[in-house]
Amino acid sequence: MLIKSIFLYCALVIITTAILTVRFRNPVHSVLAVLVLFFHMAGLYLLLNAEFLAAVQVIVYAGAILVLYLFVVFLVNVKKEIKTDRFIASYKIAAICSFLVFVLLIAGSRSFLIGPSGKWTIEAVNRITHTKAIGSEIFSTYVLPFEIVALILLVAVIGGILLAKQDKQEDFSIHKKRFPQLKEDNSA
Amino acid sequence: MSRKISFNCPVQAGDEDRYRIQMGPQHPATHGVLRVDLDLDGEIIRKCNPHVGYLHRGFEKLAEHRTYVQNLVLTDRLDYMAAMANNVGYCEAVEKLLAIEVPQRSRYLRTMVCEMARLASHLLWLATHALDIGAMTVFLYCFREREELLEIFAELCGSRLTNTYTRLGGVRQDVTHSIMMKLEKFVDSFPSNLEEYETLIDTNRIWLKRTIDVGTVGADEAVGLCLTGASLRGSGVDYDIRKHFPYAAYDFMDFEVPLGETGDTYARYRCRIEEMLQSNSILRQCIERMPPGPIIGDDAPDLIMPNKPGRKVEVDVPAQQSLIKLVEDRETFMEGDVYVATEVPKGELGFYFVSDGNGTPYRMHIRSPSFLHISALKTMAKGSMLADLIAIIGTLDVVLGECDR
Amino acid sequence: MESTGIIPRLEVSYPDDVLHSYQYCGQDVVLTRKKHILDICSFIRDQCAMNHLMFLCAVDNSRRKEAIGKNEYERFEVVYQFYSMTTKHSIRIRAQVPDDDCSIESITSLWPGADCLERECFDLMGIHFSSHPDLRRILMPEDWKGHPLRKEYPLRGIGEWAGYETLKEKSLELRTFDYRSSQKGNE
Amino acid sequence: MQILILLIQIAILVAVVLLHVAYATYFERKIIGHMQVRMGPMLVGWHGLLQPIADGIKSFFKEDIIPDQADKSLFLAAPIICLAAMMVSLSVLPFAKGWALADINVGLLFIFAMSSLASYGIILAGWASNSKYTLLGGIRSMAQVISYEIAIGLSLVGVMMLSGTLNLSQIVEAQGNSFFGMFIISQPVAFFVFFIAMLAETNRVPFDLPEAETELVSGYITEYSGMRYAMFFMAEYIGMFVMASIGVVCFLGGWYGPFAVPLFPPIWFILKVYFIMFLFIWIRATLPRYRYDQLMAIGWKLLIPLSLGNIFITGLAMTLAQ
Repeated sequence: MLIKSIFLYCALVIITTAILTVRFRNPVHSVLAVLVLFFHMAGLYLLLNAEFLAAVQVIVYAGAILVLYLFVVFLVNVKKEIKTDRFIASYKIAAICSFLVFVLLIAGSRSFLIGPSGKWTIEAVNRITHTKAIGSEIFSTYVLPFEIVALILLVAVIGGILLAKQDKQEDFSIHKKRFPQLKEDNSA
Repeated sequence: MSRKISFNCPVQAGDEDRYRIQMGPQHPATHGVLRVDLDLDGEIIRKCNPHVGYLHRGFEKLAEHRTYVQNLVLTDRLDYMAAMANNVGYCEAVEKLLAIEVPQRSRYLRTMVCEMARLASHLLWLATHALDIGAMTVFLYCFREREELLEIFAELCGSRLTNTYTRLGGVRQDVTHSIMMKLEKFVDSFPSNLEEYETLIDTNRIWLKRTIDVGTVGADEAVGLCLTGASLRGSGVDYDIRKHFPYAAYDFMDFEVPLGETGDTYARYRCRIEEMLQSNSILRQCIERMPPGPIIGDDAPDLIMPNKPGRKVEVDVPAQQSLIKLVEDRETFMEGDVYVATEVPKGELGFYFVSDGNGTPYRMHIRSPSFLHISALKTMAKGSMLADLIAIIGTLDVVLGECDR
Repeated sequence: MESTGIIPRLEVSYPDDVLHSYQYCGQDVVLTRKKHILDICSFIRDQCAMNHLMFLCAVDNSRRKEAIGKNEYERFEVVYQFYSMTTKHSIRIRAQVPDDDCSIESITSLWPGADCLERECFDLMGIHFSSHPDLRRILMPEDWKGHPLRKEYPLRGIGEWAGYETLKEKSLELRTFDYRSSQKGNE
Repeated sequence: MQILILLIQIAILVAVVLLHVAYATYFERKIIGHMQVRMGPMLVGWHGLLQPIADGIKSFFKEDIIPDQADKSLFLAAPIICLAAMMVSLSVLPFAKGWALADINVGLLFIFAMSSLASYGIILAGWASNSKYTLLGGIRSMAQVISYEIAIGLSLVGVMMLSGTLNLSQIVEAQGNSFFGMFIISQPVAFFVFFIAMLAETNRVPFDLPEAETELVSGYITEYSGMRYAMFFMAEYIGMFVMASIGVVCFLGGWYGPFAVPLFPPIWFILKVYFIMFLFIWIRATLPRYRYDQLMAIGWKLLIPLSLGNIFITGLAMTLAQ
């Protein structure tokens, strides 16, 4: 009963904040609504005995990605964007698109299975802890997709470094080492 | 229906997208009521426009309505960190104009108080400069030393900041034995104390990173910007008025003028530190070579001076009137103009007098180093980061009381 | 500040501009017209190696005894003091500026540091510096009336600054937020 | 009944920690004072012992000023977010064997999650105050927290690998009751990275850029006053306490000491935490402040590569040892 009511609460908050995210006029408030949403998603993971996922959800999504969103919201002059009424001009196209997305979701939902799948029952997960379970799955069964994801991220990192490097030559080219005290310094 | 979606990229933002900050006039790191109008691009300063005048008291106008002796007290309020040096600068200028001879002992005394003022001012500079960059302990250590100097000032002339110690033709009071003892003790202990600060910041890697290559000015550029004092010498220009136009007893002193090479904040920092050691050695020479004799010349225009031999004070006449009378009586008053510069801790403090034979200056212009240093801020801060601006303001060593006059 | 022989050179190079020269307290002074002041200054800087501008200020000659009734003096003058750090020579230029055409060329192109000094002259004496990049008031408020260092300007000033009344009203308005004045109007 | 006991335990923990925080400020002021040849607080109580309490009462009764143009709800919420996130992370700290409110499996990750949440309080305070200095402080803090979170996380990976768990009590147990078992011996590089990143994560000197008073007046807390200001202050000190505790748990052998103290087992833990707190204060009294771009350079170019290298070497050594 307690578990169920917690689930209900989380689900309700997730839906409400998701709607609020789209409805808020102020982008910072929207980002905060997403923050609350992420939190309750972490709560759902906890209900599923996935405490590692819950913690990672908060650290990565709330702690890093959402902060970056905030960064962008602060730096980009949002006042101009607010004037935009709609992204898509025609109601019809919008309706068709949303309908297609809805159909896709419904179709996808049929593949959901109720209850644990594979060799990992709740007891098995609890025995060797969730963290180890995820680790062994990623590094054995799903090692190829994992490596592919890692490669894609690497490309993104290199791209980011390249972009940042161009800026650097413009602005911080004044650092020259002239004093002996700084000789062993490798961070300047 | 507007469908234009703009994706502003802040890196290539135009002028209208710059982040504008009014730094000051109430800001912990602008050393008084300086306001700097900043255009930021991220944290990089694209445009920097200093605004002064919040402390403008119109000394130049005021001086035209007061006698030469009365104006002396105004000079205390210029650079209130080193009021002694301003007093000396003013008196040297008026003495040149009125051709007053100064006895040897008082010249030595002037040199002595000048160097004490330089130490006091440089200590305060080091304290605030270090605090600006974030080293808070140096701040309090420096005040410990400065306190001793101010105590000596208080014993010498009864006040700690606005001293009004010099008089036209000499100084107000002679030193006592206990003052000399205290000074000697200070002079003995100062170099080792200075070493203490240096262990804290001199080779500290963070300090070096924050000061090296920050606010760099080349030698020619520094001269063009009219920088003087240690701010100029940090760029390697050998210009010290104590050497170029010796005044007081600097003729008889052995000292060197420390020069930097790179012209960055670190070089200026080193320059001032070395200067403190030189000042200390000048102080020691003053103590050793102090000649006996009168402290004020016989032909000096008088202020109430009970100690002065051979001159009666008219108690009945209000002090001000007698003073004006004495000054107006002088026959040495001539029509002419004169410019005399002295080396105060901040740089070149000059007084330009135009006299048309009255007891009051016809025009007095004060060439204050801080004013010109602040005008150099515009050029020096451009392209550096917000945190560097603080370091640059600190390294220029400005006092707004002197800047605004 | 010893005598230098710069004055004769100046007199040769700019015979029409040099009005008068003299020495006082061992300091060389040259009176000039304002017309070619920029050329004179660049001559002094480049030919005479005087790299240091010691000061720049303006003087109001209207009540000056030596100036009254003499032809070469105008109402204002701008005083420049130059110094050579290498040869240790110094010279003072007094450029005469008439009342009806109260402007002179700016020397900021030669000495960037003159920027603030010229602004100060403009602010306090009302002398206009042509080709100055940013001639605004510097010490007085931007909307100040008059130029305080002129001789006819009274010591006590002429009335309050325009912004003072609004400031006073604002402070009275904010006084209701004071800690002690819970009851209004007890001034 | 169980819930009631838990509530009482929480209340005791919060009370004790708040008292510690109050006296950490006293501790700091006294130590810095003596390092700077002055006395520190002396007036309230014997040698100023009641000063923190007086400060608390004072800030409680001060006016809570909200700027006119501020985003009110966020302005009010920001200090609460900051303080709450920091307080929650206290619940997983093992003060002694069995002395943890919640001995959860992912304790270490939980603390990271909470400390990254606390940065929201700072960012929102900077934004909601609607002042230019606070916004700059907020942005600085954002960049700083993101960069150093990575460094601090990576530096602890070595510890996780050696102990094979994320549970804080088990990490302590993995080090065992011996001096050479402490992970600071086997993971010195990790401890170095952790220590520097810890300073940055808690916004302490030399990385106190978000509140650099000489540049940004007071950074993100410029517009705050009274109790809300004090809440940020408390959050900062609890943050110090939590970070120091992680350092003790992960590197300094937790509650184990040279000999067991029978009546009050957490004594070693507390002593070690206070030792690290003393280091915080010592550094504050000694060092100047880094510049913003230099701080970023240290984080990305020094600490993160170092900790990555440390992970690699640890993994290699563990494989070879097997």
